[in-house]
Amino acid sequence: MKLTYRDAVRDALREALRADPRVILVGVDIGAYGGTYAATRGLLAELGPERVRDAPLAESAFVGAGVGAALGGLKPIVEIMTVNFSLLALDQIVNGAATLRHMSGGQLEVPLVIRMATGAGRQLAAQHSHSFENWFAHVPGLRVVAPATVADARGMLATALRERDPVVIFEHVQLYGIEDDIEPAPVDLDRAAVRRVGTDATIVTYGGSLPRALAAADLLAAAGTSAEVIDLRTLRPLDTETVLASVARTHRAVIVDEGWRTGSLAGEVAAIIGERAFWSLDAPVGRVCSAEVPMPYAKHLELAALPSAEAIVAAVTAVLHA
Amino acid sequence: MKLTYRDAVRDALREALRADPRVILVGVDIGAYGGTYAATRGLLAELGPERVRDAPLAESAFVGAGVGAALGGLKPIVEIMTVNFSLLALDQIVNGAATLRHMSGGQLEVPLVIRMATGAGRQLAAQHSHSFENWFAHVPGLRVVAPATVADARGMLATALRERDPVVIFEHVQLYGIEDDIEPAPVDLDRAAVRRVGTDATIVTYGGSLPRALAAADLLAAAGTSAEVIDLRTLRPLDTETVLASVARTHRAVIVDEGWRTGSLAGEVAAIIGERAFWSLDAPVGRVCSAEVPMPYAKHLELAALPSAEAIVAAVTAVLHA
Amino acid sequence: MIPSREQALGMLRAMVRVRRLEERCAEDYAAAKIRGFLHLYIGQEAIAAGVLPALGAADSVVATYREHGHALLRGLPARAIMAEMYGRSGGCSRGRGGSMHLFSREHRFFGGHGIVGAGLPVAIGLALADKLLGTRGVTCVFFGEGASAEGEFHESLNLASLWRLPVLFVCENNLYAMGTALARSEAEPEIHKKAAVHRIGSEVVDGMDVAAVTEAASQAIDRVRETGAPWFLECLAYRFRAHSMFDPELYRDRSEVETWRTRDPITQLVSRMAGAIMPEDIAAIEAEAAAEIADACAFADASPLEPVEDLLLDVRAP
Amino acid sequence: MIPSREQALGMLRAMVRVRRLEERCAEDYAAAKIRGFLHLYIGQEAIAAGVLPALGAADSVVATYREHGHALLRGLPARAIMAEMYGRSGGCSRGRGGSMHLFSREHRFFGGHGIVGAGLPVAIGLALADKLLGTRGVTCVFFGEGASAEGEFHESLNLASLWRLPVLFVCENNLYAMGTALARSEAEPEIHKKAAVHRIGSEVVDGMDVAAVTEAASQAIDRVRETGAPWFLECLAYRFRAHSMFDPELYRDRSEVETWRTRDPITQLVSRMAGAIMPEDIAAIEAEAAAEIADACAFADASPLEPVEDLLLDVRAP
Ligand SMILES: Cc1ncc(C[n+]2csc(CCOP(=O)(O)OP(=O)(O)O)c2C)c(N)n1
Ligand SMILES: Cc1ncc(C[n+]2csc(CCOP(=O)(O)OP(=O)(O)O)c2C)c(N)n1
Ligand SMILES: [Mg+2]
Ligand SMILES: [Mg+2]
Repeated sequence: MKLTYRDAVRDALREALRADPRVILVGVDIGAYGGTYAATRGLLAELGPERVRDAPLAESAFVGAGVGAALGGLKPIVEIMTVNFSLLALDQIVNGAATLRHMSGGQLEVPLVIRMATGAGRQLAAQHSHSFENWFAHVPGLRVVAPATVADARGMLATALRERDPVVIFEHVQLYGIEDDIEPAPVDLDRAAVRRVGTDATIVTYGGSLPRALAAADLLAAAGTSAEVIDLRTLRPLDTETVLASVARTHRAVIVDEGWRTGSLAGEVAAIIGERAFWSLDAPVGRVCSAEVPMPYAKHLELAALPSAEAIVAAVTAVLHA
Repeated sequence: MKLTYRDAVRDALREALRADPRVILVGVDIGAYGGTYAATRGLLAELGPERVRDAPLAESAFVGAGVGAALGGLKPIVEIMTVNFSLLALDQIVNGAATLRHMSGGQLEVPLVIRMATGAGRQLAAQHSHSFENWFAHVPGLRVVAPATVADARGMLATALRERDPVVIFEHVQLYGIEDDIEPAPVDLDRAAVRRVGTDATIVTYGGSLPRALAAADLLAAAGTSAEVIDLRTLRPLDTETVLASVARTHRAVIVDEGWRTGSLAGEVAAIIGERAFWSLDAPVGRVCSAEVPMPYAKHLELAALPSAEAIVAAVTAVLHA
Repeated sequence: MIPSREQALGMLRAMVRVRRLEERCAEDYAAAKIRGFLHLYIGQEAIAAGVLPALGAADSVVATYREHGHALLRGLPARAIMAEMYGRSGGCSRGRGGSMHLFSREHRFFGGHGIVGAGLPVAIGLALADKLLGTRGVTCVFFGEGASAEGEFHESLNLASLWRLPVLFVCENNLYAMGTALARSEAEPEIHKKAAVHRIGSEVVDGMDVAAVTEAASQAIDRVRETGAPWFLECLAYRFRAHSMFDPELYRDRSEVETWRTRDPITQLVSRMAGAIMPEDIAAIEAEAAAEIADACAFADASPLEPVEDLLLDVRAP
Repeated sequence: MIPSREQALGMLRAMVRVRRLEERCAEDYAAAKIRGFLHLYIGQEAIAAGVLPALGAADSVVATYREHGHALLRGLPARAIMAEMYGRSGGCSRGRGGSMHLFSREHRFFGGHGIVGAGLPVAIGLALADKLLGTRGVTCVFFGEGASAEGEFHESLNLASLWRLPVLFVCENNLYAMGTALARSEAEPEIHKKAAVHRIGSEVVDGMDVAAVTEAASQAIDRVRETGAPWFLECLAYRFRAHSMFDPELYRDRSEVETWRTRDPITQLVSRMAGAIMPEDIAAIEAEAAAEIADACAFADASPLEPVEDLLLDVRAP
């Protein structure tokens, strides 16, 4: 069936709400407003204000309430409008949700799903455009996923809701409009996906950078280079096996990540490849990340700050000729 | 003169307060209580409650007030008691302080110093023992430093106060008690320091892990291996030149970092070495980090979770025999 | 208070300038010259027009993402504002901030903050600096009623009161936070009562009545300056337009909007001052505003883009 | 309320058990058997002893890092508590939590939270679950007066009121947050007034008087259960010991502490109930408590350490 990413998110939420009365949605403007990115439109009318619960602007309290609700037997799906606002709720997520199972000696569980929009590309400037996926991916106790396709947007939620611990889902703002023909199915959250098979170099990416990486692979193919494209999908725990298996074949890797370069998830993946595929690497691992600058508003500056297909092509070309 | 790290911090604060009436201290229990780690004891009596300002428990507001005070012409030094609590103030630091210069087209500046205690080793369990230095080091607009010696604790503050932009200072809780004989002097915040010269392998570390790295180097020396130990000191921007120069000589590197491994600063340094010293590396870069677990309370578990001199020795030995 | 003719003309001029500037912004948004989030102030102009002229040059202003009017009435040139919206180097933030992040150090206009509630602590700090440096400056911070649900709101009020800081809190209560009606966001919808619990005095004023806002604001600012203590002004108002350009306005009836439009602060002032404000006054003010905006847009159009090579400038001081 | 002999003995037993357990903790800290932060409750026992027995098994409890007494009176075995303090696998959190992080799912005792204020949102969520699942459970959340400066405090009260959730907020106002006296932390030091601004009813009670707390708490819990709406109980109390074992107590006079000691909740109860509580009752209760603690410590001493190989257990479900 033909679906946009936005509709895929909505369908997945609707299905979850219908399937289990313990599932509730909580977030700012998910109800009466219909969701900032319209991903929850219509759900309030169908399921009512108890289960599709508009929250006041109080990120820390309503995310924390999600933790408590999960402890109390619900399966809350909490939306944080944009990753920048998640900074207001990090204490509840990192000091709270992520620690409770371990800190309680295994007694407590927090089956909480947190969804949030991430990324740049809409000229929203420095307080609405960032990517902190790497921060969440750093935290033991969390699972972190980034659906990069319509099928994953449709299927990851069901799998996430089967987990007995917190899962954070990142939806890139530039993906809401993409469309695909898919069959709804649960998605295995343990495996990365090879989105394009190739032999000369491995491009590793996730989320909003997948379309750019695929575009780069097209450009490279036109120039005679066969690039494999891996979509990490799950950012914690990382499926290093899929990445290493590819690099074992291609001997060259470039990581594409919209986060700022220093301390990026790209750095982690590069470090892992360096550690575990050292002897099979024919060139240093390349990284294509965002420029280290609070995202500027002006279109040309924003574009210049973000990873581009051209920059990816250049990086792959560089590792090929290293 | 002989000083503890704790006294070095206090002397540096006192000197700053005396030297410039625009300098103020703000934080929870820095005044009447004397500071959680006693680093501010006596300053309230000497400088009065206007300049040594006890704050209510409102991390976001008093850190944000530090941002505003800096915009208004003061030079605030704000203390956050422990890095875990900084999560409550991250919005003001990351979306605010770090962005204002750029977002205002260069008009505003935020000469704010934020100090905080970091790290484990005191059985304080999962909500008081973490290390998020890597998160701060990820953010353009911030400078991040980690004094690992008494001399740096004494000298970094003065340099930080000369900056016209925010500086975050991490003081590891296990260092407050160390003692050294030093001459107070400002510290160059642009350069890493070679703490021990060696030829066989480079150990890169910072903050509370420096003593462990030096202990490991001693053990290695006893076994005939000459390890160089580099203290990064400034975690953003990284002095990659010093690291690369050392690796160019030793051809082998191990990074020691108390943060959780995945997405650690160690990963970033390993990635940089992999990128820029690829052809001179004789072995994969090793990493010694904390176990990926919310820090447990029990002593034996906490010790097992933290990097140890023995684990460093093992990692260096592994890169030597790779 | 019944304003004099001169005062009334000043108020009208202020509101018309803001209204016309923003109408132009809406057009330019439709024409894709402006992008990102654009939050219009249309309907609420009486608040900025009442408060800002009562501040002095040494005072400080902190605002939200809905701040074009505040910036203009604080004295930022329309040119600098429009060029910012267009993302040009001649913009007040050199095109890096856009609609939500207007700044001017010269005018002590400290943003343009995009995180709801985040301007409040910054205002506390500015006031602390004024207090410790002895400047007698007042810091005026604007925010919506939705912000009062954020923890930082209470943290900041407590600090201002506890530390006795010269802050004027101006709550622009327009009944909605995006699509969230006040009653769905606050257990206590009378926002000014939240000041009392931090021992801060407050007043509620009709935010559609520019004369009333002017009077309340000048008294409040004088009081803050004299006592050095904070004060809280709640202005009851309404936004006529959508929250931002992406808002389908599913959460309120057109009829509610139409009812409020009968209280448009501009037409209200004109009709109340019918004897004093003449049609030719209005025509002159409109012509002035049109000219100012035309000039500003021409300037903005001609303003060059920031060179891409300068992308990394101003992340830290050189 | 004047308790019956049976009631009074129950209150005394509760407070003595907590007091003696904590005295033992202090000794064991000095002996380095307990490490990390240890926050003693001594002086405040009347609060936990008054509130917890009024809750049912299906109700939920959320507490702070100063929670040994709450855990014990909620029904956690002294063995599990002491073993936790000793960092042993027999501890309620298997030695991973320590003093600040006692938990028991079986007793619906949801921590043991170390971040000031952070338990409040969790309580909101537990109450939301009770409401939606129709359990008629009440969630009781304990916190200090210092926590009321944190933004999360107000965010949580607003949510509880707005969503009409069955939460009992119990503020243990012991006049200090670490070394910060109430007057230096709150512009409005009457904490219960902060409930009113979120339209939550409240009562202030003498937190050194176990009978008064018992009465207020049972009424409050009944009211919350019946109405489904939140309620706020402020208990005025004092801690006799330092904030934690690292606190040099520079911020208060010994004489202030001595004055408060004359209101010790245990001796107060005993003297007020002089005709009803007999010396032999006290002796019996003390003996019981001593035996319970001796048994708990013996258990804890014998409890094995968690194997180091299990370090990574329970980070996520298998
Ligand atoms: C912390 C945070 N959460 C959510 C948002 C998204 N958002 C932007 S404006 C807004 C509504 C704010 O309402 P109010 O404070 O009443 O101001 P108004 O827009 O009505 O002027 C929201 C929810 C944000 N910018 N920051
Ligand atoms: C967010 C946060 N900031 C600071 C601390 C350090 N701290 C621990 S307890 C405490 C005092 C809290 O006072 P109060 O809420 O009155 O509770 P009490 O300790 O008096 O029981 C402080 C400041 C913390 N744990 N969390
Ligand atoms: Mg509003
Ligand atoms: Mg207290």
